Amino acid sequence: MLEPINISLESLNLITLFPMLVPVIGALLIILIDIIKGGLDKTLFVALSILFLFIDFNAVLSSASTFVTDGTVMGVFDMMLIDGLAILAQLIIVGASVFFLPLVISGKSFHESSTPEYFALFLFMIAGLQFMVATDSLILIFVGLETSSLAIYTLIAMHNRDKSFEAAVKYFSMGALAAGFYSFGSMVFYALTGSVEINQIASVLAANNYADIGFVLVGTAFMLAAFGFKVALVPFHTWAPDIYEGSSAAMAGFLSIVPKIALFVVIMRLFEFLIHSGVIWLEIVLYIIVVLTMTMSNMWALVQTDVKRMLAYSSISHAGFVMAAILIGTTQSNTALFLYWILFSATNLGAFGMLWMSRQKELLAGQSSDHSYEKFSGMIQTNPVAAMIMGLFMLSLAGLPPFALFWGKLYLISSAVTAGYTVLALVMALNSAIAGYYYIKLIVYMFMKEPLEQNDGTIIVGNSSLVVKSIIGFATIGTIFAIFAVSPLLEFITAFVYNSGY
Amino acid sequence: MLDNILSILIFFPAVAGIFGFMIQKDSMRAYGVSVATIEFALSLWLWFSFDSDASGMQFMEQVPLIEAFGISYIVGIDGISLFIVVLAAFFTMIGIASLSDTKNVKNMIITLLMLQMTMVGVFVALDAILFYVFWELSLVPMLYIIGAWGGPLRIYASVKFFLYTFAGSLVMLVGMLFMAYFYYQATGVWSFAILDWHRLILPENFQLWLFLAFFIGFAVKVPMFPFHTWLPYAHGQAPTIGSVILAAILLKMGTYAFIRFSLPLFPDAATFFMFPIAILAIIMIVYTAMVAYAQEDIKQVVAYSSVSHMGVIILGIFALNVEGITGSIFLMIAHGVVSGALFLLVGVIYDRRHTKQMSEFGGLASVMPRYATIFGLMLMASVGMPLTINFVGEFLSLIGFYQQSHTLTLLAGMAIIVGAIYMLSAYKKMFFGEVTNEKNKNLPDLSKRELLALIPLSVITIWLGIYPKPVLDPINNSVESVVQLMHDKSITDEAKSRIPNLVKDIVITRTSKEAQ
Amino acid sequence: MEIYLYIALFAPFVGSMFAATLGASKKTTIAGIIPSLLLFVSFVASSILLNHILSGGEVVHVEMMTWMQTGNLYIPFGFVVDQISVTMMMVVTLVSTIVHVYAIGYMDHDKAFNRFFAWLSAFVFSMMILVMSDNFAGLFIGWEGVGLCSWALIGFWYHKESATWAANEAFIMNRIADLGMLIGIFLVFWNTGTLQYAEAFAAMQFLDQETLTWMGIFLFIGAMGKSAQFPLHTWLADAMEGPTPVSALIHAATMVTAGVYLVVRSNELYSLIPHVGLFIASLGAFVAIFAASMALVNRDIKRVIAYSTLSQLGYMFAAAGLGAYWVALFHLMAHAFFKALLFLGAGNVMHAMNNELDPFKMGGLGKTMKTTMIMMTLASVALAGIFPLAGFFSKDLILEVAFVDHHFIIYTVLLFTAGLTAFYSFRIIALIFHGEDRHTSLGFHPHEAYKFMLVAISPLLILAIIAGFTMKGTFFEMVTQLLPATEYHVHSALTYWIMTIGTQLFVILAIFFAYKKYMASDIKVPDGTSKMENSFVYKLLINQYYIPYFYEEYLVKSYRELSTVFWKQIDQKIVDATVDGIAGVLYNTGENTRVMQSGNLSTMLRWVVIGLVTILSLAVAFGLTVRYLDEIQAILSGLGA
Amino acid sequence: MEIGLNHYLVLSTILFAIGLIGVLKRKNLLLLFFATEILLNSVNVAFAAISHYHGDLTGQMFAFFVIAIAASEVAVGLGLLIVWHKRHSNIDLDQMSSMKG
Repeated sequence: MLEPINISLESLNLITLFPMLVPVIGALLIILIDIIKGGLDKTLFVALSILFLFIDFNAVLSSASTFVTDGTVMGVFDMMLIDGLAILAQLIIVGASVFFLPLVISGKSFHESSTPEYFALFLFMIAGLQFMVATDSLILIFVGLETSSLAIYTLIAMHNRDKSFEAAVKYFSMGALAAGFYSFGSMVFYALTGSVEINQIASVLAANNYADIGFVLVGTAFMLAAFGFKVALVPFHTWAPDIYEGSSAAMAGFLSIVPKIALFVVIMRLFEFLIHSGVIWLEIVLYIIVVLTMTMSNMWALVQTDVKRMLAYSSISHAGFVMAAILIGTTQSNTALFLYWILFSATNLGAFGMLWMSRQKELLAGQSSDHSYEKFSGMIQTNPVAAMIMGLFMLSLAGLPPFALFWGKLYLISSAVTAGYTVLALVMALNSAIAGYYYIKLIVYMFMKEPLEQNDGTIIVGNSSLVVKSIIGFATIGTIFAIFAVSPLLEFITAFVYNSGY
Repeated sequence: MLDNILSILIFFPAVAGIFGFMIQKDSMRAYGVSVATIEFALSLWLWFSFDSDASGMQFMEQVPLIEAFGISYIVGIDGISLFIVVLAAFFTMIGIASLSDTKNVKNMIITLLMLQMTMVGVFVALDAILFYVFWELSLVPMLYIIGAWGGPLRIYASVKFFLYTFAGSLVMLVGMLFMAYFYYQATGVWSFAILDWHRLILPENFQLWLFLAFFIGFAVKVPMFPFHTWLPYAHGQAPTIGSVILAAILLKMGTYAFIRFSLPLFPDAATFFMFPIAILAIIMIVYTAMVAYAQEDIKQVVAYSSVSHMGVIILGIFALNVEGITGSIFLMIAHGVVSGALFLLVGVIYDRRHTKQMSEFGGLASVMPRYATIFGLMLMASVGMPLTINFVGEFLSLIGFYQQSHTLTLLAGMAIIVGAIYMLSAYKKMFFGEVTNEKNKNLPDLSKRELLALIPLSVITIWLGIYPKPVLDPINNSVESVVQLMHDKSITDEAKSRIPNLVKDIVITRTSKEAQ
Repeated sequence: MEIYLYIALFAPFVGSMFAATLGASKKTTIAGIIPSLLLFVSFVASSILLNHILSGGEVVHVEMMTWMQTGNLYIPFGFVVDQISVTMMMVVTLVSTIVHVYAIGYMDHDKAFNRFFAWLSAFVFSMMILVMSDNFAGLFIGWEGVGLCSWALIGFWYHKESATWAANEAFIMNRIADLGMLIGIFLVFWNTGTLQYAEAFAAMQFLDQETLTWMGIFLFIGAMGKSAQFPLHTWLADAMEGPTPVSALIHAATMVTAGVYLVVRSNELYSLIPHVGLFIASLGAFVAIFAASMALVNRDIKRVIAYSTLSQLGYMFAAAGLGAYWVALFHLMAHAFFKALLFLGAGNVMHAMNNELDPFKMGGLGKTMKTTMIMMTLASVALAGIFPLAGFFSKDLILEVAFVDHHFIIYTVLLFTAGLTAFYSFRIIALIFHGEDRHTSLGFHPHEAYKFMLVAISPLLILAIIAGFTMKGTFFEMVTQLLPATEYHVHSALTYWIMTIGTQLFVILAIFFAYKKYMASDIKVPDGTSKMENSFVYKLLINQYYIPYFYEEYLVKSYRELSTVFWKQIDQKIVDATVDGIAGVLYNTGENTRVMQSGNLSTMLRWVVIGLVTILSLAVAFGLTVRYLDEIQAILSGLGA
Repeated sequence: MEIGLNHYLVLSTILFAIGLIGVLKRKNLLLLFFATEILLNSVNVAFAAISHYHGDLTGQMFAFFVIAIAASEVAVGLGLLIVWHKRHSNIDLDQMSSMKG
């Protein structure tokens, strides 16, 4: 007969849960409000969600300060793991969401924004992602992953267009498959080590120094497939373009940033100990996948006719870049990963924001998709400022100095060089050159072609509102003056990454 | 004011350009001219307050940007870069002044001012990353100028120009990162400051690889054979002002970078690759000259002639001695002036007839005597007639390289023959013979505005041809220090023997070596 | 004395500038007079300098300012007036003054009158720089300068295709030679460390033969271009497209002799390398007879005279090559006088015949143009080297030199050439002035040239007559202070007389033959029927040994075609195509592989699974290899063993 | 014979394979969902067996989570399916390919 287990509350260290609980509470509150009094305006919910996200952000910051003082914190039966990565990732997740969410307050009103559930789901998703990064238990990762994914499926579908539903269905079915892979993979690890906590798995594997490497690899393979799907690595990327095209520009931009960073952290946790403990196979496979992802997605982006789809492929290639950082696996590269992603979010926020601003309810005549290149042609004549801002984001994405993304690229390639991955560095460099083409293509359309006759310039900013404009303005400033932010960011990130042992 | 004049030189045009958005359309040209003039005056002041006897960097400024990664904002100027900066300011000025009436001139002028910022920036930057920033940034305005105001193939030309250079310089970037990493290994701190790098002595095999990495970036920009094919398109499609700036300043970035980076950083590699590069240069000289001879479009002739002349510059740089390098730098300026003027002249006739086909013309000498005279002058300068600016540069470059190789110099010297061939035949086609084409019967001769741009250029062409001293001396001093640095740094005997030692006193050499 | 030097040097420049400022405006005689006056000033200054030198004054040497200075290279604008350069200055200023005055009349009806004088004076200026410079670089400035001016003046009537073509040909051919010259200069610099004549020649004493030989050869290549020596000779004949004063000044008296001047100037170098000297001499002799032979049949007065110039240059090089530098210089001077005279006379004739050049269309002009006839005849006599005119003292001296140095082949060649010279000179004299009138039937109404033109050229006449016996002594005295003072005396008086008289007789014979053949009232105008015209030799000569044809067909054409190939085939089809090809490959890969994004959900799922399976199989394979590593190695080693 | 861990693992693997093949082959959205369910549940079998084998409850915990998640997935999935069917009155995979390239 079992004797009652008694555990002191403070040993549970529930404070570690606080950041995740905030959005959950927020979500519930929103639903509650809607139940009590329906038909309230979206602005209310936006404001509420933003407020909660702010609290969340501050919570994360406080945990950051605790991290600075007394290092990594475990909690809740050692389920929670609040280390530097977790904090950085949460900061990015919440911070980025704060900027992406308000985009729904746009000139035209669309279906999703009129429903409170949208915001509730949004917050749930945030919570899920935060859980994902703040633990090293495969179970909790799984839960977080699925919570966020399920929320995302719905959010996409709520855009309420044929394409959105198609996108949601596709994403959903493939997500289910990925979930299967994930669980199978963790099953294998569990079978091998009898634990689902990454650090224990690592220690056990190290203890019997990878006796049955074959099974480890099988498990890794499944994990790789699952994560590869989530961060859209070739050949698991096929969902990405369709999902981006199907969902609203704001949501697409969000998808290109926030969920991925969470995944990257998880991948770091799981794979880097494998790489460092000499699983060459993983290194090779990752190398191949990274190169494939960068190069192929670039080539596909070359041939796109729709800007949003092009940006989808470009995001895939950027994800490939960042995976390279994980492959390299030095402190510098991990730092580079976060730096790169922060700068990338600033730029992508702007780029997708611009697309969102140019969103119109029904397609232009003779246009097959929402954001075809032609739609932007001659923009310099119709709305010069918008054209210049868009061009700025394109140049930044192309990695042209001194705009934001260049510094990320610089540091990332440098980390490759430092770690002796010369060829990889060259591949990255040349890929940026290839990528140059399709970003320049948009600039060519905007600056060097004549506008469509039905385009009087109002279309480009048709969906604009003060909020959208100010967010884009923020992104613009961030993109131009990134150089001044890089130095502090670098120190901050390096400290956190280094102190959490990556 | 003087202590940060370089930053002012860099950012004044940019700020002015941003203000330019507020300027009312009709007064834009005046605004542009005045801004460019102020900038030029500033650059002249720089020259005036420049100490010609000092060989080192002057007007240095240093602001750390990313301490952790050793990136800082360092600018400074020496005899090598001084005159190219002045030239850049000068050409932007006369470029805007002589701007023929184009559609949305406002954007054009703003773009030009932005371009000027990047140009000045490249030549005064003393931090590799800062250099790279301006280097890349300079592509964008040119992309826009070619792509928006160019000819029928403009988009192809501009994109090709952009991507080609972009790809090349990304390889260069990797090289820079390696360089910084080696410096980090050697000293334990990150630094991208060129002057720090100068103190770093690398083993030869590293030098070779890094040299190649940098070489690709520079060679595309110069452009060296076989990376030159973007140039004819760019020139062929660009509007006059675009070609002028491109030929006069942008091409010089590559050759300047060779002197600033490749030579002092990798003296042994430079020696190792001297002959292959010299052969490339000779191919550039002779081959492109022949291609130029085959052209039917006068602008293409001038474009290819630029490549040919850049070949001589490259040759002079890789003479690795004071005469050659000084000559090549002088030739950069000379070629800037002359080819810029030639493109302006081509623009003149293009504005009148909207064609550049030489077969369309003939007998212009009798219709437009002034035009013919100035064109003839520039043509003679371009074929290296003594007492014109070009001759000094070519003579010095060739005489410099002669110390390294007699036969190659003989081959390279064919420049003066083949150059004469294509230039004279082009001149003959355009200006001599009877006026056959009715449209040419009564073309107006040079207008005031055009003369405004061309007269100063002609004056410079002659003046610096007769009395190059004021320009040669500062260049010479800085070059001597560079050559000495190379000699002291070099580790292979080959390099030691090829690169002259200017400090005859062996003791001093040794101490200076210890100093590094 | 410096002041005179500067006057002599810059007066022509001022004149040129003056005329140039009027260049755009319409013809004004003033634009011709002022430069002529300034040239006369320059002439006077030169004479003062000459006087100074003759009266044993020391060499005038000034350094105006630095031109280039970098590294070890230091080049000033330095000018020196010594025995050699002062001679050249005299020749240049005198002839050019005369030609200027003459041209005022000759170019009277040309609307580009002002431009003409601008260029002509500019030429004189460059020529003065050439001869007065105290270093090789300065020489090169003048060298290129005269080239430029000759380009502009040959192509003066730029609406004529042939003129511009000839101009470019001249320029480019000279450029080819200039490259050699440039290389020579580089050699001098890197071996002696300076370009100043004095130091350079001083340093040369200590250099090894090979280097010196190369120096000599390359510098001489430069000389070959300007002096139109074989194989770079074709441009000179074509250069006759220019106005006749130009031909007289540039392509007879001054510029073409620059090559000789260079060799004479570098005598210290060449006397160190006699074998090169011998080569030069032989080439000179060859050119002498080669050019003379072409002059025999040509039907263009100016071209005949041009060829004779060529052959005389051959004489000069022969002399210089054999080390008789002062003789060469002397012949240069004498030749300048009578050849300029000859040309100007021809100019009169052309003027009279409205630019008709074919002597077979003339005949009997002597009646209308007596003065011109006398002048040209005397000039020809001088050219033929009849005692006591200038030619005798200069040209026969060269024969003696060859004879005394026991270069008998050269001697015979030159001797024979002397005969030819006499023949072709009097052939045209006879055809132009004597025999029956063939021009009135063609509607020409010749008239004598302006008086002042005739007056202007009379000094040349006088000099052509007296230059020989009056000047030889003093000239020898003067120049041999710089040049090796080798006296050339045939050892036995007997041989000397036999030689001299023999030569004279031979020449006179040739003259009579020419007169007899071409004064006959019934000479038939060549119309391609006569047996002589169809003879191989005649064809060979009239086509200038097919050399121009060869150049055009095999060099110019092939260059043009090669250029087109380079452009269309290599540059566009290979170099550029590769670049675009790479881009195209990338793009097409994208285009072809995008089909994997079929948009069909099953396909997408399939891709995911395929990815998984690939990785899995890799994993399994890897795992197996790791597990059975030893066995595998054993097997491999077994294979290896 | 005695049924050991390996049998369970083999079984789960087979089930997983079946699920996988189903995912590949099914053109009907509903059946596709079924296949994914099989996929997930096959893992549950294995988890249960392994947790017994290791003698700790984590595995079963995991299994429960998987079940829960599977359930919620079905909920969302069916929701999407219904909407899709409303709009297109079919649930054929090959019909949904408006976005490609």
